[in-house]
Amino acid sequence: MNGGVKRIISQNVRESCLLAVIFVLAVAVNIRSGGNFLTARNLSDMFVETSILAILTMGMMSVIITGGIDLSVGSTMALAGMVGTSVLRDSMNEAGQGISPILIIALAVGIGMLAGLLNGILISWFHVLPIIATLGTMNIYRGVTYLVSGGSWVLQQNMTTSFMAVATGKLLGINNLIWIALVVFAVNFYFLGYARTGRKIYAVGNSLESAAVSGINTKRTITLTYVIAGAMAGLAGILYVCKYAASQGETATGYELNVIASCVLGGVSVSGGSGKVHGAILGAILFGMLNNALPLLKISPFWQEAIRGLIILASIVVNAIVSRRSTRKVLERRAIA
Amino acid sequence: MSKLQTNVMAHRSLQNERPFSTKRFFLQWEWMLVLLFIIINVINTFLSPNYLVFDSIMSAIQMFCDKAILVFPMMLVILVGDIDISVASIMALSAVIMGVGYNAGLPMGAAILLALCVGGACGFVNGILLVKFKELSPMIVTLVGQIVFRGIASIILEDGAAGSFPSWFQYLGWGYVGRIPFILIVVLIEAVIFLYAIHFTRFGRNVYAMGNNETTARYSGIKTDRIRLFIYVLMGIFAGIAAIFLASKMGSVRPSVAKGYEMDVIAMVVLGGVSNNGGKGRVIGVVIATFIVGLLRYGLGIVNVPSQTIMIIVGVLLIVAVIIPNLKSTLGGYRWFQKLMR
Amino acid sequence: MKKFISLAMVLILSLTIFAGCGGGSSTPAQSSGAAAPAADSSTAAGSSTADSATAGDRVYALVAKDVNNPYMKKAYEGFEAACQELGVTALYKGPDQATPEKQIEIINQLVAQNVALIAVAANDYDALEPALKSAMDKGIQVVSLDSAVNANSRKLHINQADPEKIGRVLVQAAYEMVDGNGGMAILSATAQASNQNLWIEWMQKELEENSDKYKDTPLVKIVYGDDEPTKSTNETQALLMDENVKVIIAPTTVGMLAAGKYLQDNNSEVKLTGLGLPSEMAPFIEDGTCPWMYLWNPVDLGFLAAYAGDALVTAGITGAAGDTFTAGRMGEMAIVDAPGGGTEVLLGDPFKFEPENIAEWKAIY
Amino acid sequence: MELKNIDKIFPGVKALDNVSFQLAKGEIHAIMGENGAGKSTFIKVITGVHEPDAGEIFLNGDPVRFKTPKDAQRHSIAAIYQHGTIYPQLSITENIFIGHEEVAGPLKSICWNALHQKAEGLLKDLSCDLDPRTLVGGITVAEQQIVEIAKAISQQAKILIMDEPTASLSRRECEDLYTVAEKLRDSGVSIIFISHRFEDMYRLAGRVTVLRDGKYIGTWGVDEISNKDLISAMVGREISQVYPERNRSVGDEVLRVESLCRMGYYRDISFGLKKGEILGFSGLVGAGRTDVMQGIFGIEQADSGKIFLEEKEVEIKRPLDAMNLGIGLLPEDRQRQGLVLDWEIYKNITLSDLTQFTKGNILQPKQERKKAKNLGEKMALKAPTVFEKASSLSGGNQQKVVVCKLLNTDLKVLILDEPTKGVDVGAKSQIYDIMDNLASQGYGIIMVSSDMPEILGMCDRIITMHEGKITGEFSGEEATQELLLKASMNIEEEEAVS
Repeated sequence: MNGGVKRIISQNVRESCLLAVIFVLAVAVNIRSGGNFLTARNLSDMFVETSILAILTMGMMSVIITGGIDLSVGSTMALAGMVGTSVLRDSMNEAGQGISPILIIALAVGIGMLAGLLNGILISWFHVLPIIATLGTMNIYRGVTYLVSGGSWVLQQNMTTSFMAVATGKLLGINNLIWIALVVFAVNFYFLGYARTGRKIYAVGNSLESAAVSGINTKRTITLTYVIAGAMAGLAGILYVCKYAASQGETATGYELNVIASCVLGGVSVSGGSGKVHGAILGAILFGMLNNALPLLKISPFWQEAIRGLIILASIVVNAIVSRRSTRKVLERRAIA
Repeated sequence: MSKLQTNVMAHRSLQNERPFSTKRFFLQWEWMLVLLFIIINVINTFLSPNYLVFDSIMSAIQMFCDKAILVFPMMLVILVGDIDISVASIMALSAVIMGVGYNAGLPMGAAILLALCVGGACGFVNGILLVKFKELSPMIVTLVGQIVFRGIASIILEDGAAGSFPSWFQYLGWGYVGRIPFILIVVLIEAVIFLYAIHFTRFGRNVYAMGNNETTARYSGIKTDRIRLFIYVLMGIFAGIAAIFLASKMGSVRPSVAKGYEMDVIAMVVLGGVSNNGGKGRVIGVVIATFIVGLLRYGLGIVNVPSQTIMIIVGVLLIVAVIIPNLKSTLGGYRWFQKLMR
Repeated sequence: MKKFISLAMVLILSLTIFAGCGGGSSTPAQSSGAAAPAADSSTAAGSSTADSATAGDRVYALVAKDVNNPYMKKAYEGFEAACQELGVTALYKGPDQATPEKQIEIINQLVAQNVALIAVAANDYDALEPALKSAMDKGIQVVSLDSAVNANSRKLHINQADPEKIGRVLVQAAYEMVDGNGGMAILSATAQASNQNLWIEWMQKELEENSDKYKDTPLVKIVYGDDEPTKSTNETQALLMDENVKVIIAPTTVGMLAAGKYLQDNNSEVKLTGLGLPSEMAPFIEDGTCPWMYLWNPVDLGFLAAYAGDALVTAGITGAAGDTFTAGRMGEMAIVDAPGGGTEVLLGDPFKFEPENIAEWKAIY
Repeated sequence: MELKNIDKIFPGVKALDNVSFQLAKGEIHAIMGENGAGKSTFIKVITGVHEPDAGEIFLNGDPVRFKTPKDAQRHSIAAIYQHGTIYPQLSITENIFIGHEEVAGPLKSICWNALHQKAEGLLKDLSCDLDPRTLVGGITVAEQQIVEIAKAISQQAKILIMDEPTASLSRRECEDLYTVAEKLRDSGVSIIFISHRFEDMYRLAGRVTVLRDGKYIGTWGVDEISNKDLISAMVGREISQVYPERNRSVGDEVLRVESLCRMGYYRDISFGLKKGEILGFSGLVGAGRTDVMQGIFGIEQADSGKIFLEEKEVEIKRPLDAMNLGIGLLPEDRQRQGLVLDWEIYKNITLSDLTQFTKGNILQPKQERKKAKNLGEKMALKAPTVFEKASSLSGGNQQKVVVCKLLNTDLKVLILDEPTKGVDVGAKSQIYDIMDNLASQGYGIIMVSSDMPEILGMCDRIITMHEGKITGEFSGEEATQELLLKASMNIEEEEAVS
C-alpha cells in the first residue's frame, strides 16, 4: 500500500508539488485573511468560479499537448453563450417558459464544436500556424457574436428560471457547475489516459513524423483536439452566461489567457507532448484560487494583475528547472551504465 | 517534374548570373498586396465621397501610424520564428513611467529617454528568459510579460492618469510637416532603416537563416542567442517609441492604454507576407500591408460599417492572407486544382 | 499559379468587404425585434452616408463608450428621436471595446465625413482632447454626455444628473437601508472611469461633512469590478467576507447587475443600491435584494444631447453659461457653469426606482 | 508477398527504378545495398509511407494498394525503421503499443497494468530489464532500438520489416534478436531484414536481394553467393577501386584533444590529428562519435578536457570560435544541420562566413555568387546555376554544397560526420576524391562513418568508440572489418565472431 503511494508520487512529482503548494497557499491565505478563506461558503464560491475555468482548461490542454494553442476560446464562449441565450429568449412565452436548458446547452456545445472545427481545418489542412489561425478566428467569432446580439444584452428576465437553475441549483449540496466540471474532468481523464484516440493525441504531440509513420491520421487527430477545445468553450460559455444571468458581446474577453495560464501552471508543456489531466485541473484550481484569494487578502486591486503574472512566471521557470534536473539524472544514469 | 529535368540537363559549369525575368519579378506576394491595396482604395473611394481627400487620408494615416512604428521590429521577431504579444503592455508601462517621470519634475527629454530605457529593459527581460530557458516558448514568455508589465504600470499609476505634457510634445502625435503628418515621416524613415538592415546587411541575412533553420544557423557559426536577445530589446525600445507617440496622441497616459495593439500589429506583419514559420517576407510587403489594414479600417469606418463587422473583415483578411501561399501545398494533390493551375 | 492566387485574393477580399457593408444593414435581420435600436442605428448609418454625400444634409453623430452598451443604445434612442424632430440624420458610432484610442479613431472618421455635431460619451476624461479640438477647429460642434471630457475639448456637457446629488443621495439611501448601522462598500467600474470617480468623491464628501451621522456606517472599502461580470462578482464575494459590510453601493450598471445576482443567489442579508437600468435590475428590486436605486432617463439624456447640440449648430448659441435653448418636449433648458470647469446642461435630479414604479419602467428601458 | 517493377521518384532523384521482389511465407529475406541504394525508400513503399509512382504490390496473389501506413498495418505488415519512430515523452510501454493498445471493458479503456506486464515480457525476450514505465527519452540509443524491435514484434505481423535493427546493438543483444527472429520465422512470419553486416545476413537470411542506386540487381540464396561477389554486386565494381590511392604525406600535429568529457555522452576522449591525415572514427550508431565532434566544434561544450590547435590550448565556446580557429564541421544531418533548404545554393555556401562579402556592412551578392561558382565548380557541383534551391538538389550535390560551405572559410581541420550518408555511388567516389584532395593540400581531416568499407578505404588511422569511450586505434593498413567490429562491440565480450 505504502509502496503504491510512493509509486504514485514518484510518477507525479510535479502534480504532487502542485497539490502541496495549493494546500500551503490555502492555509497561508486563510491565516492572512483572518479565517475567511477556508469557509464552506467561500470554498464553494471559489470552486463554482473555478469550475468554468477548469472545463475550458480540460479542452485547451489537448490542443496544447499537440503543440498547438487556441486563442479563440474566449470568443467562442461569447458566441455560444449569445446564440444559446438568444434562442432561449426568443423561445420564451409570457409564462416565462422556454426551450429546455438541456437543448440550449447542447446547442451551445454544438456551436462551440463548429467553431473548433473551423480552427482545426485551418490549422491541419491549410497549414496555418495555430496562433495565427486562432488569432484570426478570435476576431471573427467575437464579431459574429456582436452581430448576433445586435448590440443588446440577454438578461435575467430573458432567461427561463429552469435555465438559470442550472448554475444556481445544487445536487447533494454541491453546485451543479462543480458537478459538471467533475464529469468533464472524469471523461477527459479517461479519454486522455485510457482511450486509444486520447493517446494518439500524445503521440502526435511527441513527434508528428513518428505518428504519421506508425499509421496515425495526424490531421484528423489535430482537428479533433480543436473540436474538443471548441466544445468545451461552448459548454463553458453557456454556463458562464447562465451563472451571471447576462450574455453580452464582450463576455469572457481575454479569458483565453487565463486558460492557457492555468494549463501552464498545471505543467502542460507548451512545446507539446506531455501534460497530465489531473495536473491541468490542479493548475486551474490554483489559478482560480489566486483570483479568489487576492481580493480576500485585501490586496490593492492595482497589485493583483502583476502578482498573478509573477506567480505564473515563477511556476513555469520552476517547471523548466525541475525538468532539467530530471534529464540530468537520466544522463548520470547513462554515464554509469 | 521540372526540377528533375534541370538535374538531367545539368552540366559542370555553374552560372553565377541569370537574366532578369519579368515573370519571376511579377510572381511575388508583394504584387498581390499592391493589387489588394489598389482594390481597397478603389472600393473605398467608390463607397464614400469623403474617402479620397488628401487631408482626411493623411489624418487617417496619422491614426494608425503609432502601430506602424511597432510593425518593423515585430517583423524581425516573427522572422526568427518567434512572436511577441507583450508589446502593448510594454507600451503601457513605458508610457506610464514617462508620464509619471515628467509629472515628478523630470525634463520632458529625460522622461522620453526614460520611456525608451524602460521599453528596452522589458524587451531584455523577454529576450533573456527565452535565451536562458530554451524550452519555454515565446508565446508563453511574452504572455507572462503581457500580464506583468501592464500590472506594474497599474501599480505605479493606480487609477490616476499622468500627463499635461508640454505643448510641443503634442506635435509628435498631431503635428504636420507641410500637409504630411510628422509621425508618417518618422515611420517612413524607420521603414528605410529596417529595409537596409534586413535586406542588405549581414545581420539581416543571419536573421533569415535563423528563421529558416536555427540549427543550421548555429552550425554556421551565427550567434543565435545574441541575435534573439538583440531583437527583443529592439522590439522593447520601439514599443517605447510607439508609447511616446501614443502618449502625445492622447495627451495623457493611463495603465490601460494600447490594449490589444499587439494583435493588430501581428496581423499587419503576417498579412505583409512574413511567414509565420519564420524566415520569409520582405519589408516592402509589410509596409503595404500596414497601409492596407489601416486604410481598410478607416475606409470601412468612414462608411459607418459597424466596428464589429470590421473585426470580422480584418480577421478573415488575416486568415486568407496566410492560407493563400499554402494553397498549392494543400490542394496540390487534387486533380481539379492541378487543372486550375494550367 | 500566382494569377489564380491573386484572382482568389481579389474575390475573397471584395466578398469580405461587401459582407462588411452588408453586415451593417443585415444587423436588424439577425437580431429580430430584440434589438430594434441596433436596427435603426445601422440603417441610419447606411443612409446617412448617402445623404451627407448628396444633399448638404446635416448629420448628428453619437459616439458611444462602446457599441454594445445597452445603456448607450437607450441614449441613442432619445438622440435619434430628437434628430427626427429636427429633421437631421442621426448616426450611431462606437468602438468594439471601450478604449479612448478607438474613440479617437472614430472621431477622426466623423471629422472626415464632416458631420455637424459630435456627441460623445468619453472613455477617458483627457485623452480625447486633441482629437475633439481638431474637430472643433473644423467647425464641428462637440458636446459630451454621460461621462464628460475636459472643458477645453467640448462646447458643452450634458450632465445626466448633478454628480453631487448622485453622490450624496446614494450614501443617504445606503444609510436608510441599514437604518444608520452597518458598514458601506462601493463597487465601482474601472478605476479610470471619470464619472464614477467623481460620484465617489461626492460620496466621501457627504460622509465627511456629517461624520457624526455616519459614524456607525463607515465606508469600509472601494473595489473595482472593471465593468466585467466575473471580476465584479469576485469583488462582491470578497466584500461579503467582511462582516462589517452591510450595504453595497454600485454606481455602475454592470457592477450592480453582477452584485445583485450574487446577493440573490446566496440570498444574503446585505442590501444593494446604486445606479442601474430598471430593465436589468427589476428582478432584484422586486425581490428586495435592492430596495430601491437611482438612475436618470438615458433616453432623455440622448434627447437633450441632440437638442443642445442642435442649438449650438443652428441657434448660434456658444455654450456659454447663461445661454438657453428649448429642447423639444423637455422645454426650456439653461446652460450653467460646470463644477469641473466649462459649462453644462443638467438633465435633472436622479430618478428613484422602487418596487412601486419598477414594473412600469422596466418595460421602457 | 510480391512487388513488381516499383518506381518511386523524389524531386531530383529516382529513388526506386523498377524494383521487383518476392517474399515467401516464413522466410527471412535480407536486402543489401550501400547507403542511398534505396533500401529505406523500398521499405517505406512496402509499409505505405510512400505511394509508388508505378508498379504494383501483391499479397498472397491479390493486388493491394497502400496509401497510408494504416493500410499496410491492416494487412499486418510491421516495420522497424532505421531512425526509430520514438515518442520521447511517453513510456516504453506506450511506445511499444501505441496505436494498437489492448482495450477492455464497456469503455474500451486501456488496461495499463496488463500492457506494462506484456511490455516487460517482450523486453525480457530480448533480455533487456528496463522498467516499461520509464520514458523512452531517457534511455540509450541501443535500448531505444530494442524498444523498436519489441514494438514490431508486438504487432504480431505476418510480414515484419527490420531496417538496420542491429546497427547499434552489442553482440549479445544481436544474438537475442537472432533467436527472436528465428522464433518468429518458425511461427510462419516473413521477415525482410536490412543490414550492412554480413554476419547478420549469413546468420539469419535464407535469400538475399541486392539493390544499387535504386535498381534491382539480383536475388541469391545466401549459400550460393560469396562475400566478394555480393560486395561487387552492391558496389558495382571491385571495391578497392572506389577509393583513391593513399599516397599522402602526413605532416605534424594540427589538432590534439585531451581527456574530453561530457557527462552521459562521452568520457576521457584523447587523440591527435596530423596535417594531411584522414582520421577515421568508427563505431556503432550512438557510440558518441557525433557528440565528441560536436564537443570539439562547440555545439555542446564538453564538461572537461583540453583542446590544442597547433600546440596552443584553445577554448571553444560556440561554433564561431571553432571556425575562427580553423575547425570546420560537416554535420551528420545535412538537411537539418547543414543547409537552409529553401535558400539558393550561393546563399547556403556563403552563410558560413559573410564578412568577406561585406563592403561597409552592405552585402555584395555578386561577389557571393562568384565565390559560390568557383567553389561549386571545384566540387563538380551538378546544378545549372547558383540560384537553384538547395532542396532541389540530389543528396550528393547537397552534400557538396555543405562541403563548399566549409571551404568558404579558411580551415585547418575538417570534421566530416557521415559525409557519404544517403549519397549515390557516383557522388560518393567524388566526395572521396575531394577528401583525398583536401588532405593532400594539408588539411587535417576527421571522418566519422558507420560504413566500414569506406572507413577502411579512406583513413590513415582509425579510432573506434563504444558507449562514449575510445576502444581501439588502428593504422589504415592493419585495420580489418573484423578488428573494427570487435572494437566497436564491447571488447570484454570476445565470443565467437564468425
